[in-house]
Amino acid sequence: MLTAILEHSSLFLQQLVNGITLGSIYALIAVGYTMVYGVIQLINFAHGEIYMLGAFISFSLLTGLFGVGLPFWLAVLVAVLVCALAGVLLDIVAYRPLRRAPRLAALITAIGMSIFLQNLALLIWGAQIKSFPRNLIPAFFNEPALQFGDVVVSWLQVIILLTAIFLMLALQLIVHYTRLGRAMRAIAQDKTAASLMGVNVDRVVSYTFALGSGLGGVAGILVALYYNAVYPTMGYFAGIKAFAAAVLGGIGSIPGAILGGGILGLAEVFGGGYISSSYSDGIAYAVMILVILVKPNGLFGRQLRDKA
Amino acid sequence: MDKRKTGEILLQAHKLVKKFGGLTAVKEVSLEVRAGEIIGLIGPNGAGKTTFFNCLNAIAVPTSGEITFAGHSLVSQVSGASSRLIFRSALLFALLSLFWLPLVLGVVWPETFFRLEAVLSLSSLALFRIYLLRPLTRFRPWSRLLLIIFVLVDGICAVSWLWRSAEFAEVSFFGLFPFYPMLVPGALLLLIAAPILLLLFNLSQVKEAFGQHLRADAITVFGMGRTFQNIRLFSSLSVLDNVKLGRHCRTRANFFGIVFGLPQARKEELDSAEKATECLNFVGLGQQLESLASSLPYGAQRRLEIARALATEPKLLLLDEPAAGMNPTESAELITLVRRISAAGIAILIIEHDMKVMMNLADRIYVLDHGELIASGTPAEIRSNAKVIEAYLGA
Amino acid sequence: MHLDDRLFSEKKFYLPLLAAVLILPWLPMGIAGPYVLRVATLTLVYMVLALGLNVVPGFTGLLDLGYVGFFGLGAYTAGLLTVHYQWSIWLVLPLAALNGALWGVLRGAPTLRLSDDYFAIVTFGFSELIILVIRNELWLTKGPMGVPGIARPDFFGHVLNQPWQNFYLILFLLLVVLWVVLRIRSSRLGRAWFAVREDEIAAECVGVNVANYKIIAFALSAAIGALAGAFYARWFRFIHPDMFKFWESILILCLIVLGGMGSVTGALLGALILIPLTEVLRIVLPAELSNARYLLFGLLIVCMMRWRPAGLLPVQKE
Amino acid sequence: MPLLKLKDVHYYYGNIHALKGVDLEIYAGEIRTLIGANGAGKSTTLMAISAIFKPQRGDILYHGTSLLGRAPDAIVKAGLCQVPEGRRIFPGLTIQENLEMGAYCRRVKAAIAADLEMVYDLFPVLGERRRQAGGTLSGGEQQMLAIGRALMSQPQLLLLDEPSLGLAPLMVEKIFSIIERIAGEGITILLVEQNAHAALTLADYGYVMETGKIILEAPANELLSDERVKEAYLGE
Repeated sequence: MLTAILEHSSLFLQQLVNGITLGSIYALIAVGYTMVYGVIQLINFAHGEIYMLGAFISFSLLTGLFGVGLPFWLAVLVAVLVCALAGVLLDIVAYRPLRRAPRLAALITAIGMSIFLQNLALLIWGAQIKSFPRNLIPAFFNEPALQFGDVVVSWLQVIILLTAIFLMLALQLIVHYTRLGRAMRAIAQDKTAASLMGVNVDRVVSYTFALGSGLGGVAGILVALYYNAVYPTMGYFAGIKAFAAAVLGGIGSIPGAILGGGILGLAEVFGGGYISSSYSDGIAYAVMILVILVKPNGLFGRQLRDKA
Repeated sequence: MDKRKTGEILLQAHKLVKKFGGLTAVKEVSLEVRAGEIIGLIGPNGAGKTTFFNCLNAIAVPTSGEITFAGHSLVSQVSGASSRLIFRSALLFALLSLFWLPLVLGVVWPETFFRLEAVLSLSSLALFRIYLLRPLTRFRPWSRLLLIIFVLVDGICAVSWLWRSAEFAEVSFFGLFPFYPMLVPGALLLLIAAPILLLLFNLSQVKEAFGQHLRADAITVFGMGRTFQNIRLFSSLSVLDNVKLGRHCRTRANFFGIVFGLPQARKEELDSAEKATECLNFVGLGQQLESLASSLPYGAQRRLEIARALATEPKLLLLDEPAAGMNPTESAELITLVRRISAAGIAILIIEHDMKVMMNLADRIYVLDHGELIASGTPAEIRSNAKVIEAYLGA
Repeated sequence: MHLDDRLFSEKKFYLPLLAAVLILPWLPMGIAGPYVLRVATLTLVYMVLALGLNVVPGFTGLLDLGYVGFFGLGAYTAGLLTVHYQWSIWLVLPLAALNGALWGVLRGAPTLRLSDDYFAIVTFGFSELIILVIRNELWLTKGPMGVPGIARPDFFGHVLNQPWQNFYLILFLLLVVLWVVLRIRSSRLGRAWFAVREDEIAAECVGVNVANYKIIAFALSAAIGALAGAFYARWFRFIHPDMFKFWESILILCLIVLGGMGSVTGALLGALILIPLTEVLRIVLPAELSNARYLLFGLLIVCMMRWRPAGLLPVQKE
Repeated sequence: MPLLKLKDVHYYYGNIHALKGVDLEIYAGEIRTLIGANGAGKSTTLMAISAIFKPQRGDILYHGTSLLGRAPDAIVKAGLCQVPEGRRIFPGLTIQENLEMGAYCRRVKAAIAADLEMVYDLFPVLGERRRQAGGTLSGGEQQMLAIGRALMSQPQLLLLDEPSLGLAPLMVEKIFSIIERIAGEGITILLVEQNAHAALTLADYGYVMETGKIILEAPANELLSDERVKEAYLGE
C-alpha cells in the first residue's frame, strides 16, 4: 500500500512538472492572443501559425535548409525576429484594411490567414514530422537538472519555465512602465481618444503584433525542442489550446493569460494522466467551453459591454 | 388637462434603483402613467433617463424596486416562501457535501454502490447543484459563506476522488454509462469550477444571467413599445419588413405552419402586411415600403421606428428623444404625430430635451437629475420649480 | 426585395433548371462517365451543407465554426443505424436529422448569451469534441478504423446502385431543404432571425424572443447538416473520423462567404463554384501539392473579406 | 490670416450627408463657439478637423496649409487638440498616465514634467489623486482631466466638444471659468456646446448649426439677442 502511494506520488510530481512546463508554453502563446485582443479586439487565429513558423524557421536555419546553417542561439534569435516581422506583416496585409469593418469580417479573415499560412508551411516544408538533429542543439538540454527519486526535471524544462517567467515579467514592465505600453493600454480603452491624443494607432498595433508574435515564435521553438517535433499543423492545436488559455484567464488580460496557460497545462497533463489520455485534447476544449459558459469574461476579464 | 387623469394606472414604477458597479444611475425613482396620458421625462444628459427606460422594458435589470404594468409585475421579488426554499436547499447542500466525506477517509464501498455514486454524484448532482445555486446566489451573505464551505469540501472530495480513480484503476466503475468520457470530466469540472466561479467573481452578473426578471419581448407582448435614442432599426431590411417585425409578437405561426403553408400562417402573413402598411401610412411612410431602412433620411427613420413600435399594438409607448436632431419643422410634425398617437388611446412616456416640445405635449413632467427624481408636476409647475431651474433649465 | 426572392419567384428561372436537371444525369453516359456524376453529387451534398450552415451565420449573424460536427454526427448516426439494423434510408434520414437537431439545441442552449467571437470558439470546440468522441469511442464507432460497408440508399425495396439514382436522391433532398429554407426565410420566423442578426436589443423590444429563435436556427441548421451527413454515409458507403476535420467546416464556411452570407442563391452558387474546383485541383495538382489546396481557400477568404465582404451575390442592394 | 479655416466641408457618414458644406474660421486668441441641436453635425465637424473623419469634399486650412490627408497624430503634433464629447478619458489608466498620454507626441521629459505640474496647479483635485484610476473620478473631475490631458499636448487651438454635458450646474460654471482662464493663457478655443446661453456669453463669435450646415453666424452678443436663436436654442 505504502509503496503504491509513493509510486503514485512520484508519478504525480512528474506530471506536475510536465504540466507546469506545458502550462508555461501555453501561457507564452496565450499572451500573444491576449495582447492583440486587448488592443484591437480581434481574435488573431493565425497566431498559432506564427508559432509554427517560429519552430520551422529555427529548424531550417539550424539545419541549413535555406543554404545557411546558423549556430543554435543565433538561429533562435533570427527565428524570433522573423516571427515578429511576420506578425506585423500579417496585421498590415490582412487586418489593417478591416479595422473599421464588422468584427465578423475580421474574424473570418483571421481564420483565412491561419489556413493560408498553415498550408503554405505544408507546401514549403512538407507534411512529415521533422526533428532537430541531436548534434545541432546544445547537449545539456535533455540532461536532468534536478532529480528527486524518480522525478526528473530536464534542463530544457527549466529553461522553458525560466524563459516564460522572464518574458512575462519583461512584458509586464513594457506594458505598464513604458510610453509604448501606455499607448497600448490607451488604445485598448478608447481607440479614437488615443488617436486624438496624437497616438499613431497603426504603429502601436504593429508593435503589439511584433511583441505578441515574437513571444509566439519563442514558444514555438521551445515546444519544437521539447517534443523534438516540427510539423505544419502544430500551430493549429497549440493555437487553439493557447486561445482556450487566454479565454480562461479573461482575454485581454496578460496575468489572466499566464494563469489560464498554467491551469490548462496542468489540466491537460493531469486529465491525460488520470482520466483518459486520448481525451487530453478534449479536456482543453471542455475547460474552455465551460469557462466561457459560466464566466463569459474569463477569470480576470473585463466587464461585458453594456447591453443597451 | 385633468380630465385625462381619470384613466386607470397603466404603469407604476416604485422606488426603482439601478446600479452599474459603484455608480447609481437611477436612485429610487417612482413614477406612474395613466391610460391615455402623455408624460414627459426630462433632465440633463447622463441623468439616468435612458437607463430608467431600459429598466422599464427589461433591457436592463433593475437592482431593486418594483414595476407594475397593465396588471403584471415586471420585477419579481425574493419572497418569504422562496427564502424558506433557499434555506432548505442550503441544508440539502450540506447533506450532499457530507456524502462526499467518506471518500476522503478512504472507505471502500461495494462496487455497485461505487458505480452508482460515480454516475449519480458526478453528473446529475453537479447539474442539480448549479440549479440550486441559482436562487442561493440571489440571497444574503450568510448563504455565501455556507456555499464557500461547500465548495471547499467539494473541491477536496473531487480531487481525492480523482486520486482514488487512479488508485483503483482496475475497477471499471464507469462501465454503466456509455458517454463517460464526455460526462465525467465535464461534470467534475462543473462541480469544481462552477460554484467557485459563481461565488468568487461578480455575483451581480450571475444574478443577471439567472435572474427571474421578465425579458423585453414578454413585456412587449404586455403592450409596451419603445423607440431608441440612437435609432435602432433593422437597417438591412426593408421598411415594410421592419414594421412587420413589429407584428411578430401578435402572430403565432410556428415552424410547421410556415413550412407547410398552413392556412393560419398564410392568413397571419397577409394580416401583418396589412397592419404594417396601415402603421406606415399612419406615420406617413406608406410610399416607401420596399426601400431599405438605412436608406431613409434621418427624420423618416425616427418615424419608421415609431411605426414599428406602433405595430406591436402598445398600450404604452416609450419615446426616447424622438425629436433629437430634428429641425424645427420636423419637430413640429413630430408633435402632431405624437398627439395623433395619443388620440388613438395610447399612453406615452417621452424623453425629450427640447423644452418647447415638452411644454407643448406633456400632461405631466418628471424631472430627473443624477438619477434622482427632483420634481414632478404639470409643465407650468415644472417651469417655475426652483430645483428644476437650478439643475436643468438654468436661469 | 431579396435577390433570392426575385430569382425563385420567377418562372423563367425554373424552366432552365428543370431542363438542366433532366439532362444532367444522361450526360455522363456519353461524355465523362461516372466521375462527373460523382462530382455533381458531391457538389449537391455541399449545396445542402451550405444552405444549412447559412441559416446560422447568414440569417442570425452568429459565426459557426463547427458545422462539420453535425455533418459527422449525421453521417455516423446514419452509418451505424444502417450497419447495425439495416434500416431503410427513408427511416434513417429523418432520424439523423432529428439527432442533429437535438445536438444543435444542446450546443445552442448554453451559448445564447455569448457574443460573436466567443460563440464561434464554442462551436469550434464543440465540434472538435464530437469528432474526438467519434474517434475514441471504439465500442460505438470503431474509431480510426472507420465504418465500412454501409448499405447504399434504397427506394421501395430497390437498392439505388446507379450513380444517377443517387444524384437524383440528393437533388431531391436539396430541393426539400431549399424549399424549407426559402419558405422560412420569407416568414415571420425568418424575419425574426434577421432582426436578431441586425440588432438583438431592438429585436427583443419588438417582441422577438431572441433565445427561442436562435435555438430554432441552431436546430434547423444542425438538422440540415446531419441530413447531408446521412446521405453522404449511405452514398459513400464508408465513414471515417478524418473525413470530418476542422477544414471541412472552413470549406463550407468558404462556400457561403464566397456566395454572400445570408444569400440562399449565394450559398448554392458558392458550392457550385468551389466544390468542382477542389475536385479539379485534386486531379490537376501533383500529389504533394493537392493537400495544400486549402491554401487557396485561405487566400480566397481573406481576399473576399477584403474586397467583397458581402460575397458574389450580396443580400443587400448596394 | 485665420488660424483655422473650414472651406465648404462635406462629410458623408455612410448614406447620411452629415456635413453639408461647413464654412467656419477662427483667428488666433479668440474663443468661438458652435451651437446647435443634437445631431446637427457639431461633433462631426470637430472630428473632421481632428482627421478622425475624412471629409469627402472641401478643405480644412490651418495656418493657411491644408490638413486634409494628414493622420490624426500629425494634427495633434501641429498643435490642434480636441477634448472629445463624453470626455473619453482612459478609465483604466491612472490620472498621471492619462495626462502623460496627452503629452504622447512630445519628447522632452523635463518640459512634460513641468507641464504636468502646471496642470496639477490648474486642477488641484487631480494632483491629489494622481495614482488613482481615471474611471474613479466623478463626471466633473473627468472633464477636468480631459481638458488637462489636452493641455498636455501644448495646443495652439483647443477644440472643446460639449464640456458641460451631463454636469451639475455648479460644475458647469467651474468648467466655463476654467475655459476662460485657458483662453487667457493665449490658447485659441473652438467650443461646441448645447448650453447655448453659457457658450455665447463666453465666446467672442458664434456659429449656429442645423442639419449639417451653418445657418447663422455673428458676434456672440448679437446672437444672444437674435430672435431666432432665442426661440430655438435659448428656450425663451
